[in-house]
Formats: sequence, structure tokens, C-alpha cells
Amino acid sequence: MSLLEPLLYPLIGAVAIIAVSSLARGRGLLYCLIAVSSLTASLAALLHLYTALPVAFTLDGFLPPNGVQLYLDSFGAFMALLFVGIGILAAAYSFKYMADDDGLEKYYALLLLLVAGLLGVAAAGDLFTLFVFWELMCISSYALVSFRNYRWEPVEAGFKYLVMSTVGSITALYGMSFLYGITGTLHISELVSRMPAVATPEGYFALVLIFAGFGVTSAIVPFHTWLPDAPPAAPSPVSALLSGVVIKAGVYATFRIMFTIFKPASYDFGLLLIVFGAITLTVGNLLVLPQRDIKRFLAFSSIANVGLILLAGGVAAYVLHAYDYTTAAAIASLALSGAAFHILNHAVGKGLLFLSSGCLIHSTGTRDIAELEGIARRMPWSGGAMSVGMLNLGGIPPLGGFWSKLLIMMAPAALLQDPLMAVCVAVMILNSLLAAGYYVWLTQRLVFKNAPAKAIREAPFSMLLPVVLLALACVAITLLLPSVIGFVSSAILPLMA
Amino acid sequence: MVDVTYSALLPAVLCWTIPVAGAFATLGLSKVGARARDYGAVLTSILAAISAASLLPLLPSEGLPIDIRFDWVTLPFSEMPLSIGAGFLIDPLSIILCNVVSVIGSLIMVYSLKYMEGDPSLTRYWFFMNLFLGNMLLLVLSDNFVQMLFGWEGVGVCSYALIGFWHSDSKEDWLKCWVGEGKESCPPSHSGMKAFIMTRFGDVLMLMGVFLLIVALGTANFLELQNGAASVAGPYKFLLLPAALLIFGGAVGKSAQLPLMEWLPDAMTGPTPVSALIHAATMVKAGVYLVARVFPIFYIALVADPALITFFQVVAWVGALTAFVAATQATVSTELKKVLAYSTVSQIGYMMLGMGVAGTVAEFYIGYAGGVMHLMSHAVFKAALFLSAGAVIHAVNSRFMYHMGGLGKKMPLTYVAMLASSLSLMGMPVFFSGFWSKDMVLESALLAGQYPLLMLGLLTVSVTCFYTVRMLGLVFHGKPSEHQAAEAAAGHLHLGDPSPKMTVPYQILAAATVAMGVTGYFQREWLVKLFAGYYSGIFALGHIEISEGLMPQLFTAALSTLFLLAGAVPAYLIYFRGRTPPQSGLLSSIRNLLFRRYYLNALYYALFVNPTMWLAERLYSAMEVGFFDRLNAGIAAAARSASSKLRKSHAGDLNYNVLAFAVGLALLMLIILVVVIW
Amino acid sequence: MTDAVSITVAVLIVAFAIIAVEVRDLVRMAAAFSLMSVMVAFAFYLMGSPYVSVFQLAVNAGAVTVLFLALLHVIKKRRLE
Amino acid sequence: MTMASSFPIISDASMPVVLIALLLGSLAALLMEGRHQRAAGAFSTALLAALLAATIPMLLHTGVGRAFPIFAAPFVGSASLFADGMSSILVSTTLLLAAAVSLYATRGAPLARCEGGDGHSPKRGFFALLLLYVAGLVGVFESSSLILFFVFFELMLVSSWLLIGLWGSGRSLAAGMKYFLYTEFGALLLLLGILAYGGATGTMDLLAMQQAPEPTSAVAVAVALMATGVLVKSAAFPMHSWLPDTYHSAPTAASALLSYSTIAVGGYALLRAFQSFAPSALGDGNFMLILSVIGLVNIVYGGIIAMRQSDMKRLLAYSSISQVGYMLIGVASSTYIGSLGVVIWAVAHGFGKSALFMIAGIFREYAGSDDLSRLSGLAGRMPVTSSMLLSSFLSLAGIPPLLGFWGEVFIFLGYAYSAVGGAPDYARLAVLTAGVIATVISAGYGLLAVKRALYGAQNDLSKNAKDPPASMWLPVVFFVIALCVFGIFPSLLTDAFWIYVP
Amino acid sequence: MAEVFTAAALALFLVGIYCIITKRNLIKIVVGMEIMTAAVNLNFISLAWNGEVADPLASSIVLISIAIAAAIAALALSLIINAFKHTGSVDSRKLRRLRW
Repeated sequence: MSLLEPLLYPLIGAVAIIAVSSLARGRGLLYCLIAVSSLTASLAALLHLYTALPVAFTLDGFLPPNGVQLYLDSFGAFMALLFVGIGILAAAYSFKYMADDDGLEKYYALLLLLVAGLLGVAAAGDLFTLFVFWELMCISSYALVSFRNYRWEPVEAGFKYLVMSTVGSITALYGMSFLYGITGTLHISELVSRMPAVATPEGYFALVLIFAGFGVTSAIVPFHTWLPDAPPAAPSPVSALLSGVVIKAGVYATFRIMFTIFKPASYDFGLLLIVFGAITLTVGNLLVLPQRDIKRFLAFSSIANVGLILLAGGVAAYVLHAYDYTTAAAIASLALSGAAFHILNHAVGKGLLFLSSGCLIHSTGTRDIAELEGIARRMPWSGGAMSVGMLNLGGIPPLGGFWSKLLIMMAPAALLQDPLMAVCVAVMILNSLLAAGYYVWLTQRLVFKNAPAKAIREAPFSMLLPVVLLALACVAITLLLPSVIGFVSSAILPLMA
Repeated sequence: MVDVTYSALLPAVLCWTIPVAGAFATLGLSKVGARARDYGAVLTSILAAISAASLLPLLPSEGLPIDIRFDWVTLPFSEMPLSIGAGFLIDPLSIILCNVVSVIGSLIMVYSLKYMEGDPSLTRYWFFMNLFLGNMLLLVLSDNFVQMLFGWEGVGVCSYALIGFWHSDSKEDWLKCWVGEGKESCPPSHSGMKAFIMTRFGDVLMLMGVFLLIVALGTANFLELQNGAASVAGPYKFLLLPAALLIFGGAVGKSAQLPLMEWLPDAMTGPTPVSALIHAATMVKAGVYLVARVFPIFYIALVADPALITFFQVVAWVGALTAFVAATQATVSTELKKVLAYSTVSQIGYMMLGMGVAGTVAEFYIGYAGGVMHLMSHAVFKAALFLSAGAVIHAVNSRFMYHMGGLGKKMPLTYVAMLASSLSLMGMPVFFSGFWSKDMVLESALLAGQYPLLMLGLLTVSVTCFYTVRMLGLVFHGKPSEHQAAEAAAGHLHLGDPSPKMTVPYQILAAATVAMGVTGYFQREWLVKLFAGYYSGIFALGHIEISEGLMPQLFTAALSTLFLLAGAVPAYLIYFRGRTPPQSGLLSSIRNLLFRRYYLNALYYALFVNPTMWLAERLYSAMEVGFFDRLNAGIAAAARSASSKLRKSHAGDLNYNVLAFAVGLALLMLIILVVVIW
Repeated sequence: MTDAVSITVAVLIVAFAIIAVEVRDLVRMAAAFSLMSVMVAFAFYLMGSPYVSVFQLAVNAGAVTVLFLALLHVIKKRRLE
Repeated sequence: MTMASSFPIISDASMPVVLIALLLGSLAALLMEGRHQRAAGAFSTALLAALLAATIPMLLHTGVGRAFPIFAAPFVGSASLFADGMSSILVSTTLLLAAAVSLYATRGAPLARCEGGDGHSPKRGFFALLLLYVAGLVGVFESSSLILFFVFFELMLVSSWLLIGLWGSGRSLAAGMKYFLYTEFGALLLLLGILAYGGATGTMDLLAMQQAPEPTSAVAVAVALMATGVLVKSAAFPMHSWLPDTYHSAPTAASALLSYSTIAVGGYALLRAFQSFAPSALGDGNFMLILSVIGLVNIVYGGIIAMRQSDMKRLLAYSSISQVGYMLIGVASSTYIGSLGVVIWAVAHGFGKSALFMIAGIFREYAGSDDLSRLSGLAGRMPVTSSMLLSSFLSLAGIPPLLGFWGEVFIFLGYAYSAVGGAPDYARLAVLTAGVIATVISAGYGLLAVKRALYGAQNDLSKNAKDPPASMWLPVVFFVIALCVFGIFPSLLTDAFWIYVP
Repeated sequence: MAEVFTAAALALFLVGIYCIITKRNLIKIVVGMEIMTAAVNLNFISLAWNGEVADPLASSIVLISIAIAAAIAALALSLIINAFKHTGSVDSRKLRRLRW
């Protein structure tokens, strides 16, 4: 029962909200409380489980290798904690942000389903379960994106998101079907042992399909086209979830399948990850530059960050494939720790940025950066927290974003004599410059410009609280750096097996 | 480090600290009152003179040199363990120099009391004058190069401030404080800067030489350098000659020798006492002092590296050429102080000549003592000349000689003083100091067998006499100028000898030059003995028999008298008797060449100043604005255009989005096919 | 025998799919889609998965097709208004 | 070069205290709202002065290294705060400068008016950022680990960029952006070098090394990368183009510290890299020759352009470019004396340039303009300011008894030693000659500026000019006096100087 | 003869994606997605078929997949209605306001 708990609580919460709504219509506070408390319960359960990792749960009578299994190792738990953490804050934030909307019971229920889906992805022990929860996550996020369907923008973005993401999911499932064809199972630990040690073309075919399929959700260029549309169109808490954690679910699934099933020692997918990571990183960063819509700006930056994470994974995979294990292991674990750390930083940072930009939007009613100039002088708390987030993601030390980029760069820099690694470093360096540049530019616009003439009120407390908590989390990551690095480096151990 | 005698320490320290402290005291005293400030400043310089004089009793002593050293900078971990001490080297040279500087300096200060009376910036004046004296004394008393540089650059800064003293460049009294005519015209603030930067050129060469010397010998102390120079060996030997020549560069700059002489004529923009102090008695002598100071180092090192003879030859030739070139320019100058300025340059050339030829022969002491003696006598008579010239300029309200004329009767005391010192400048035998000292220099050239140098020196004698007589004639004889009439009409003219505060100093100096002339022979013998005795100990030569015949002396005296007359008589005829000088195209073009300073100044502007300024403009507009700004803007624009082009690919069309997905998928397959599987 | 049937079914699946994609009239498209779903269900049946086959018939060939038709109806009605 | 590795290292908890005090002080200044805002300046001045007093013992107890561990993380390694002689000198100088700058900014005209700012930026923020910037500088000088160094380097970068962006004048946003991008580019190259160094040697912490690493080619590449990054930060030609705009736009007080950090941080980082982390990895190669040639180009290029600048702050900026050249030549000498010269040069430049920037601010405020082409004949009206202007320029030109002289002497003496100390190296000899001769340029642009501003006839502006109140010129006079005192007693610095080598 | 259906699945997959890429009608795009889903389902079963029966695991996946596809189709169609409300058409070219 134990591993089921964190998954069940959000589902129960969702059902409870629907049930309550029929009794007491339109009670946003109540829904919000239910959502937050069920997610908190889920978080507590996760933390409780955390000491006993890895944990497995099997449905009675439906045993492996064919049965449905939940399995949580340290990597999954790491992701699950992130998912729930951001989920709680987004839910709490929604209380005021969504206060004027109708149909809030649906909203909160969908939010809980989304988090449940994310948790399921993290805790899936077989690809079947993974797919089911994946679709749960996807469908609820489609609905959330187009939640305000009385406006054209959410509808357009939602539909595009739906099509792209569904095509991706189907492609991934297609890839899984070939995996199944090769091994006759979908159970991850069985797959690990049944996959032939030598790479086969069918294997590669499956790999490519799965990579592209999950790549849509993780917004890898050129599969990224939904991302600039969906989070900006969605309500800010949903944007925070989408850009902060949903795309990480894609990365998680990609890494999980590639590193454990297609072992880098057998399948040479490092180059794929490096090429697509570098393209994603560069394109994402370049496209941030002309953006004038603050949420679109942030969304493109998410693409770039995913590219960096992918690049890190690519370096790890490449190194594990091309070098003997003794040299490769250290570098690969460095790169993967960096990637995981960056997942953490980006989730926290991008969550923070979307939520705080939500504060600005809530107070000013505009998303145009030009109209938001100097806003931090009027809204010091939101602006200050946002600055922390921007500097964090800009890679400015001593904030966490710097350290994760550092770890990621350390890996290829240790093998500078390898031209591919040197190219990786060069790409990372140039893109760090770009990223620092545009975040600095944004900070300048929002913080340094003269305050806008009209009176603007600071966001309400219940919105500020999650924002400030996230900003504090950024700071805490810095202060607790050694233990955080230790934590992420133990989190990626399952990928290294 | 020889015998440390602390009895010498006190005067040595006081000698330069009193003026420096006095300079800063002036700032405070100025709050008390004008008189306290003025007399305090003068008193300071007199106290310095007394301290310097109290070093004189050490002179004949056998105990010299005294080097008093304190730890200043020690670098124990350095790759060349270097310890730069602060200290004082008391030897005949420094004692003589500091007395010349402080005594003449204090007389000039007394003179300033009256001359500068009523100037609104007197505090600044006294401050820099005293600071100047202090730095000059520090310079001559220092026992090592680094400390000497403090004084060296200090006098440079003070001279900058004093030359540009009237820095408002007011056109109203440009007759007094500007210099030059037409294209050469130059205001005080400009010439101060020019002086500083031009001497700085020499200074940096010297700095370079000092660096090389320190690297070669591991010390900056003069005595240790002397001791080490003889035994320098191995890889460092080749450094000595460049070091010597570069250090001479510093002397060339400070002493306004060729080719860095162009700053000195312009430096006449300063108040006249400043000109007297800086350009007669003290600063420009620093170069000569420097050569005299490093003389033993390289003279000893001749044993290790005979190539060093080049150094001495260069010194001699630079000196002789400068002497001649500067003297010729003085013959056409229209400004009184400028004549004296060129004359200063020229006379310093003699000193260099003496020092230079001294190094080429075993009987170094004649040239060396000659150089020092000429330095002393020149200091005295040139100070007298400048101070009396100041009185004249003050009276006439103009620096141009064609504004003067016929002043002899109206300013008799001044005339007498100027006449006596002019005769000394000409080297009139036998009662004038210049005669003895100059002949000693010429004699050393003769003894060294350097006949071309001797010839140049003799020619210079003629030219010197020509311009000196011309100056006297133009200023004190002939008819009063129209300018005087105009000034008189305006009520500005106060012809007549100035008050005693001004006359007494130059009268004293003029008397001194005569006195030195009268005792010239003994003075000469004394100096020769002094230096020969002193350096024989240093060079470990044992006792030197001074083998100086009377014949060379008489021969040079006769020759120089001959050349003296050759220069003086035509000038006398033209400027006293009013004979019309011969006119010819050649002469007038020569005159023009001389008047334009051999185009050296123009050349410097064309070669260095203007190109630098042009470059400053061009570099800024072409490189900074034209290239780097554009580059930066270009990079920014490129990033912007790349992103806006890339942006176009995001057309927002759902079909295209899925197409992109398909293309990406195909690309993945392709990579797998091409790179991985094959 | 089964080979022939299999090949026929496979070809029909693809053919109906192409028709569904290419036909202009949306009602016919729905029909073609439904037929394709039926063929797929038949293929499932051929491959020994009768439950899946039934489910496919019910959901895809039935419900989804009805959804399409309903949508078409709504749109047509809106357009007429 | 063997250098003083036998000094004992003691544990010293005062270093983290100083840093934490700066960080907390920054926060405290930021929180001083409303009426307390005026107190922010006094607070920051007092804090800096107190911290300066706390660091003086580091200078006096020479020959002792001080260390205090900060963190040890997986992958990143360990890091301590660490101070040897070089660090101690630079830290104390930083605090001294910052205290004076803070005083100047406190007592001076309102920043917004003085700098043409928008009037909305509160003064408390200025002081908060100033303290943060100082924390960055102090941290940079006290990092034992390259990573920690980089962290503080970026802290410095960001806080100075904020200072420029928030309180700068003119097109300060664009200038701040340019500053940030250039220096960030340099910082990333530096980071790359640091990472490569870590990859090549296995550690990035000086104190964790048993001995200096073997000078392999990988180490050489890493150090060269680091050096290149630092060269951008220290505005070496042709990566200097961020500097003029930055100094021009930055508020006076920030430009003063910025110009110090350009040379001090650059020189420190290069010396640390070449002397402590990788002694002789590049020493014998042509790299040092190239470095000194870059230095020479900087001297000449910056100096010549400075001559015709009429905007005083721009002139000072180009002068800084020129001054950087000396630092590079000192570093390129790879000698103890040259290194000493670099540190002294940094101190002298910090004092002199700060004084000059403050004078530029005084001109703007009390003479109506800091445009030299509009100024004339100020000497008669502003005697104190004028004499300080002249003195500071003379220090830049290396004229004794001002401290700049010693910097120049040691730098060139060191380089002379490297050129002719062994077998004569004619390329170096040529650079030496050119470099020494090029020092004339410093005197040139300095005196030219002095002539333009101070001399000549008085005009309308100068007729109304007067010396500012004492509280504003006091820091300037203080700097000039400090330059004199250190120039006359250089052993105050030379005795405290040593560089740690594992 | 599973290969026949594997091949058919591939073809179906391509047809589906081709449909989404080329067709401007939103409804057809949804149909394309459904075709792709059918392709994947077919592929699963064909790979799970050992000649007699299919693996129950694959069957259960396909069951779920069909259900999910239906749900997505329903959601997509409701979005199409919303889009139709906003744009008055079901043309994908009308959904191009979010770009750049």
C-alpha cells in the first residue's frame, strides 16, 4: 500500500473536490485547501518513503514480468519530490490567482490529476504504467491549458499542445511497442536484463521513436513548438507546472528509458543527445532574445534549459560509450548529477519566475515586458523574488543555477582533448553568455527602469507566499550546496547502473 | 659602506628637509600673514645654505666618502636579493654641489622678495621654490639611484610648476611672461608642460639605464656600483655600455643637451628668479652632476669593458656640439632671457665636454675638475646675469631686447653687475671666473688629444663672445627704444636700479664671480688636488702625481683669448659702435635658420607632437568609434537578426509544427543510420 | 487462407485510412474512419485478441465516429445559424 | 621562481567574519528605509572603516598565511578563505578605498542629482550594493579555490553591473549591458580555464595541493584560458571596448572602485594563476612575451587615445586601459619583483584613479562640467582640487614620491630581470625599452588634461567654480597623502608582500 | 503473418502523420491522430501475436490505449468546438495567432 499512497492522495483529493463541489458550489478556498492538503499528504508520504528507497509495489495477482508495478528509486523519488513540491505551491498560488474564474472544482481536480500523473510517471515500474500515467498527465494538462476556453488564446494553444503532445505520446508508444516486440515485456527491470547486449537496428528504431516521442513533452527542438504557446496561454500556476516540471517528466522518461534500458555502453545515443541538446540549447536561447511577452520569454528559456540538461545527458552517454568505464564513470556521474541538479534548479527557478510573473500580470494585467518596465520598484517582493529567479537561471553565482551549470560544464571540460567534448564546452559557454545576457537584460528592464507612473499594488499574500518560498528555496540550495550536490549525485545513481 | 660618521648626518638631513618642511610651512604661514610667509620662506633657504655650509669643513678630510645608510626597501625573496637603502653620500662632489645650490638659491630667494612682490599666488611660489631647493639638495646628497630619482623627478615637477607659474597665460602681460615670437610663441602653461614631458623623455631613458645597471650589478648604491663595476663579468658585462648611454639620456634631458635641448629656451616663461634658480644654478646642473656621479662607475668599469670609452666620447661630443649649436642660436635671439637660456645650454655643453674627455684619458682629474669648476663659476655668473636681466625686464616691462637700449646710464648698478658676469661668461682673462674654468675644459680636450672637440670649444668661445657683447650692446647701449617712450607715456616705466633687495643679490654674485676669477688659479689647483686625491683612493690607483705642465695651460689661454677677440670685436663694432653688419642672402638665411632653432623645435612638433595628436584623434575615431563600437553594435545586431530570422520559422502553424516533428524524427533516423550504425 | 485474409485486411485498413484522410466530405470521412476501425478490429480478432477487437469496435468504430458526426452536426448547425 | 612557500599557515576566523559582516551590512543598508536612508551612507562608511581596522593585523603580522575552510562539496572540491601577503595588501586596500568612496558618496551631493540619475533609486540601495561589491572583491582576493574565486568574481560583476545600471548616468543601461556581457564572456572563459585546470590536475583548491602541479601542456592550456578570461575583465586590448562606456556611465563612486578592481583583480588573478597554481607552466613559453606585448599595446593605445578625450571620465577610462598595460608587463615578467610591482601598481592606481574620479565628480558638481573642453583656468578658483588633480596624475605617471613610482620601478625592474637576467632576450628587451619610453605618454595625457582644465584664462564656468566643502575633498586629499606616505615608506607594502606556492 | 500487420501499422502510422501535416481541417487532424493510435495498437498486437493468441499484456495495453485515444479525441473535439466559436471555422490556418 505504501508506494500507492502518494499517488492515491491527489486522486482522492480530485474526487473529493468533485464530490464537494456538488454540495457547495464555487468555494475556491475549500477546493484549494483540499488540493493543498492532499498534495501535502502525498509529499509527506513520499518523504516517509524516502528513507526506504528503492520501494516497489505490485498489484495483487498481477505480478511481474507481466503485471503492473510501481517502483520508486532515488531518481524517481527525486523527481516525485519536485513534482509534488511545485504542485503544492502552484495549488496554493491558484487560490487568489484563479479566484475570479468559474468552474474551479474542475481546475483543482485537473491540477491534482496532473500531479498524480506526474507522480505516476516518476513511480512507474513498467512502461505500461508509465504510459497510463503519462496520458493522465497529458490530458489533464491539455485541459488546464485551455481552461479559460472563453478566450481564443488558451483554445489555440491548448489544441496545438494537444495535437503535438498526442503525436509525441503515440510515437513513444510506437517505440515501446517495438521494445515489447524485441523483448516480450514492458517491465523495466525485465527489459534491462532481456535487452540484447549488442545494439540492433530495431533497438535503435525503438530508441529513436521513444526519444522523439518524449522529446515533444520535454520540448526538444524541433519538437518544441507547443511550448512557447501553451505555458503563456495557461494560467500562471499551470505555466509554472508545465514549464517547471511537466517538461522535466519528459526528460525523466527519456533518461530513464535510455540510460537503463538502452544502456549507453551498448547503444551509442550520446551523439543524438548532444546534437539535439546543442540545437535545443542554442535555438532556445536565440529565440528568447526577440520575445516581448514575458511568459513567452520564459517559455523559450525553458527550451534552452532542457537543451542543457539533454546536453549533459549526452555527454554522460557519450563518455560511457566511448571511454572505458573507470574514466567514464566519474565524468558521467558528474554530468548526470549536473543534469539532475539543473532539473532541480530549473524547476524551482522557472516555477518561481512563472509564479512571480503571474503576480506582475495579476497586478498590471499585461504581459508585455515594455509595459512592465521598472515594475519591481512598485512590487518589491514579487520583483525581488523574480530577480532571484532570473539570476538563478542566468547562472549567476552563488545561486544554484550557477552550480548546476558548473557541474555540467565540468564534465566535458575534463576531456577537452576530445574534440566533441570541446565543442560541447564551447556551445555551453556561448549559451551561458546568452542566457546570462538576456536574464540580465530582463532584470534591467524590470528592476532598473523608472517605476511606472500609475499606482500598482503588490500581489496578495497568498500569491506572494509561494513565490517567496521558491525564492528562499533558491537561496537554500545555495546555502546547503554540498548536501544538495550530494543529494542529486545519489539521485542519479540508478541511471549509472 | 665606509666609515659612518653621524656628525655629517645632521647637516645632510637638515640640508634638504629644511626647505621641504619650509615649503609646507609656507602653506601654514600664509594663513598667518604675507610677511611671515615671505620672510619665513627666505629664512628657510638661508638655513639650508647654512646646513650645507656646515658640510664644508669635511672637504679636505681623508674620511670621505661618508655613506650613511638606512634600510628602506628590502626584498629578501627576490630573485636578485635587492636592498635599496635610504642614505646620504657625502663626498667632494656632493658637498660642492649642495653648497652651490643652497647658497645661490638663498640669494635668489632674497631677490624674489622684491621681484615677486604683490603677486597673488605668492604662497604657491614660495612653496615650489623651497620644494625645488629641497629636492635639488636631496638629489645631490642621495647615495643611490632610486633615492636620487626622488629628487630628480621632484625638481622636474617643481620646475613644471614654476615655469608655468603664470598659468593663466594672460595676453595682457605677454610681453613679460610669454616666450618666442610668431610661430615659436609659447605661453607659460605650455612651456611648463613641454619642459616636463621633454625632460621626462630623458628621464625614462635614464630609468631604463638604471634598471639595466641594477640588474647587472645587483645594487643601486653609487659606492657599491663603483665597487662592483670593476669586477663585473659574464653575461652582465654587455649591459654596462647601454646602461651608461641610457643614463646619460637622463642627463641630456635635464641639462637640455642635444637633442633634448628644446625645452629650455621656452622655459623662460617662468618668473626671472625661477629662471635663475632652475636654469642657471640648479636643475640643469643636475645632468652634469649625474655624469660626474656615474663617472667613477664607468671609469672603473673601463677595465672590465673597454667599449665603455664610447660612453665618454658620446658625452664629450654631445657637450661640444650642444655648446656650439646653442651658442649660435643665442646670437640671433631677440629676447634677453632667451639669450641667457641658450647661453646656459651652451655652457653646460662645456661641462659635459670636460667630463667626457676626462673619461678618455688617465689624467681624468683635469677634465673632471674643470667640469665641476665650470659648473660652479657658471652657476654664479649666470645667476647674476639672470637676476640683473630680471631687473632690466622689470624696468622696461618687456622681454625683448629691441624694447631696451641705452639702459646703461639709467641702471648703473645693474649694468656693472651684468658687465662683470658677462665678461666672466665670455671667459675674459684673468680676473673672471669663467676664464679659468672654461680654459680648464679646453685644456683637458687638448691634453686628451681631441682636437676636433677643442676646435668646437674654441669656436664656441667666439660665438659666446659675440652674443654676449651683442646682448650688452643692445640692452645697455644705443638709443632708448620707442617702446620705452610709449611705456613712459603710459606711466608704466620706472627706469632705474631697483631696490636693494633685488640689487644686492646680484651684486654679491657679480662680486663673487670676480673674486673667483681673481683666485682662479688657486681654486683650480685646489680642485684638481681634491678630486685627484679623492678618486685615486676610489680607483685604487695609489697616490697620483699631478703631472700638469704649465705649457698646455698657457697655450689654451692664448688660444681662447684669440678666439674671444675674434668673437667680441665684430660684435663690439656692430652693437656698440653702430657699424652696419654685412648683409647677404647667406647671412640672412643663416640668421633665419638660427632664429628658427635649426628647425629642431618644428621638427619635434612635426615628428612627435603632431603625429601623436593626430594619432590620438585617428585612433579614437577610427579604432574606438569606427571599429570597436561598430563591432559591438554588429555583434548585437547579428544576434538580433539571427534570432529574428530564426523567429520566422515559428509561424505558429499547427501543420508545420507537426511537420517539424516529422522532420526531426527523420533527422534522428538519419543520424542513427549514418553516424551510428554505419 | 489466413494469409490471404490477413493481407486483404491489412490492405483494407490502409486503404480506408487513406480514404478517410483524402476524402473531402467529412461525413464520408467519418464513415471511412469507422470502416478502418472495423478492419483494425478484425485484424485484432485475426491475431487472437477478441476482447480488444470488441473494445475497438465499440469505442473507435462506434463512439469516436459518433463523436465526429456529432461535431459535424454542431458545426453545420452553427454555420447555418 | 621560488617564493616563500615556507611561511606557516594559521587558522583565522576573522576572514569569514569580515565577509559575513559585509553581506549582512549590505542587507542592513538595504533595509534602512525612509528617514534612516540618510544613515545608510554613514553606516556603510563606518562598517567599512571598522572592517579595515580588523584587517590591518593581517598586514602587520607579515609572513603568516591565514586560512579558514568554507565548504567541501562533491565534485566541486574544497574551498577556504585564504590570505597570503598579496591578498592581505589588496584586501586592506579594497576596504580603505571603499570606505573613502562611501564617505564621498555619503557626504556628496545627492547621487541622483550628481550623476544625472533618475532620482528614483534610493541611496540605501547604492550602499547596499557597494557593500556587496566590496564583499565580492574581498572574496576574490581571499579565495583558496578557483571555484570560490569565480563565485566571488561573479558576485563582484553582478553588483557592479547593478551599480552602473541603477545609479549610472547617460546611457547607463546600454553601458551596463555591454559591461556585463563582456565581462561575463571573460568570466566564462575563466570558468572554462578553471574547469580544464581541475580536469588536468584533479583539484582546484590551492590549499589541497601537496605541491604545485607538473607543468604539463594540459595545465598550460588551462592556465592560458584562465588568463584570457581575466584579460577580458582587465580590459586588455582588443577586449577593452567595454571599459570607456562603463566608466563613463558609472556613478563616480563606483567608477573609482571599478578602476581599482580592473587592475587589482586582473593582476591578482594572473599572478595567482601563474605563480601559485601553475608556476612555470607558461613561464618559459612565448605566452608571457605575448602578454607583455599586449601590455605594451595597452599602454600606448590607451594613453594616446586618452590625450584627446575631452570628457574627463572617458579620459580616465582610457587612462585605465593604459595603466592595465603596466600590470600586464609586470605579470609577464614572472618575477618576484615584477609581481610586487603589480600589487603596488594596483594599490597606487586604486588610490590615484579613485581620487581622479572623485575630482571629476567635483568638477561636475562644483565647476559645472567635467568636460575638459568647457573648463579653463580652474587653478585659480579651486586650489585644493587643482593641486590634487595634478598630484594624482603625477602618481599615475610614476613620479616620486608618489606610490606609482615604485610600481613602475618594480614592474620594469622585474621585466628587465626577465629580459637580461640570464641570457639576453632581445624581444623582451625591445618590449622593455618601448614600455619604459611609453611611460612618457602617461605624463603627456595627464598634464594635457591638467592644462586644459586648470590653466589658461578663466571662463564663465570657472568664474563660478569653487572648492567643494571639505567633506568632499577630504577623501581625495586623503588618497594623495596616502600615495605620498606609501611612496616614501614603500616598505609598508613590500614587507607585507609574499605569494603562496604549494 | 504478423509481419503483414506490422507493415500495415507502419503504413498506417505514416498515413496518420501525413494527414496531420497536410490537412488544414482540424477534424481531419484529429482523425490523423486516431489513425496513428490505431497504427500503434495494431503494431502492439501484431508483435504480441505468437501465431495463435496475443500476449494478454499487449492486449491490456491496447485496451487502455484505445480508451485514452477516445478520451483525447473527445477533448480535441470539444476544443474544436471552442475554436470554432472563436474563429468561426475549423481551418487550422485560422489558429495562427500564436507565433514568433
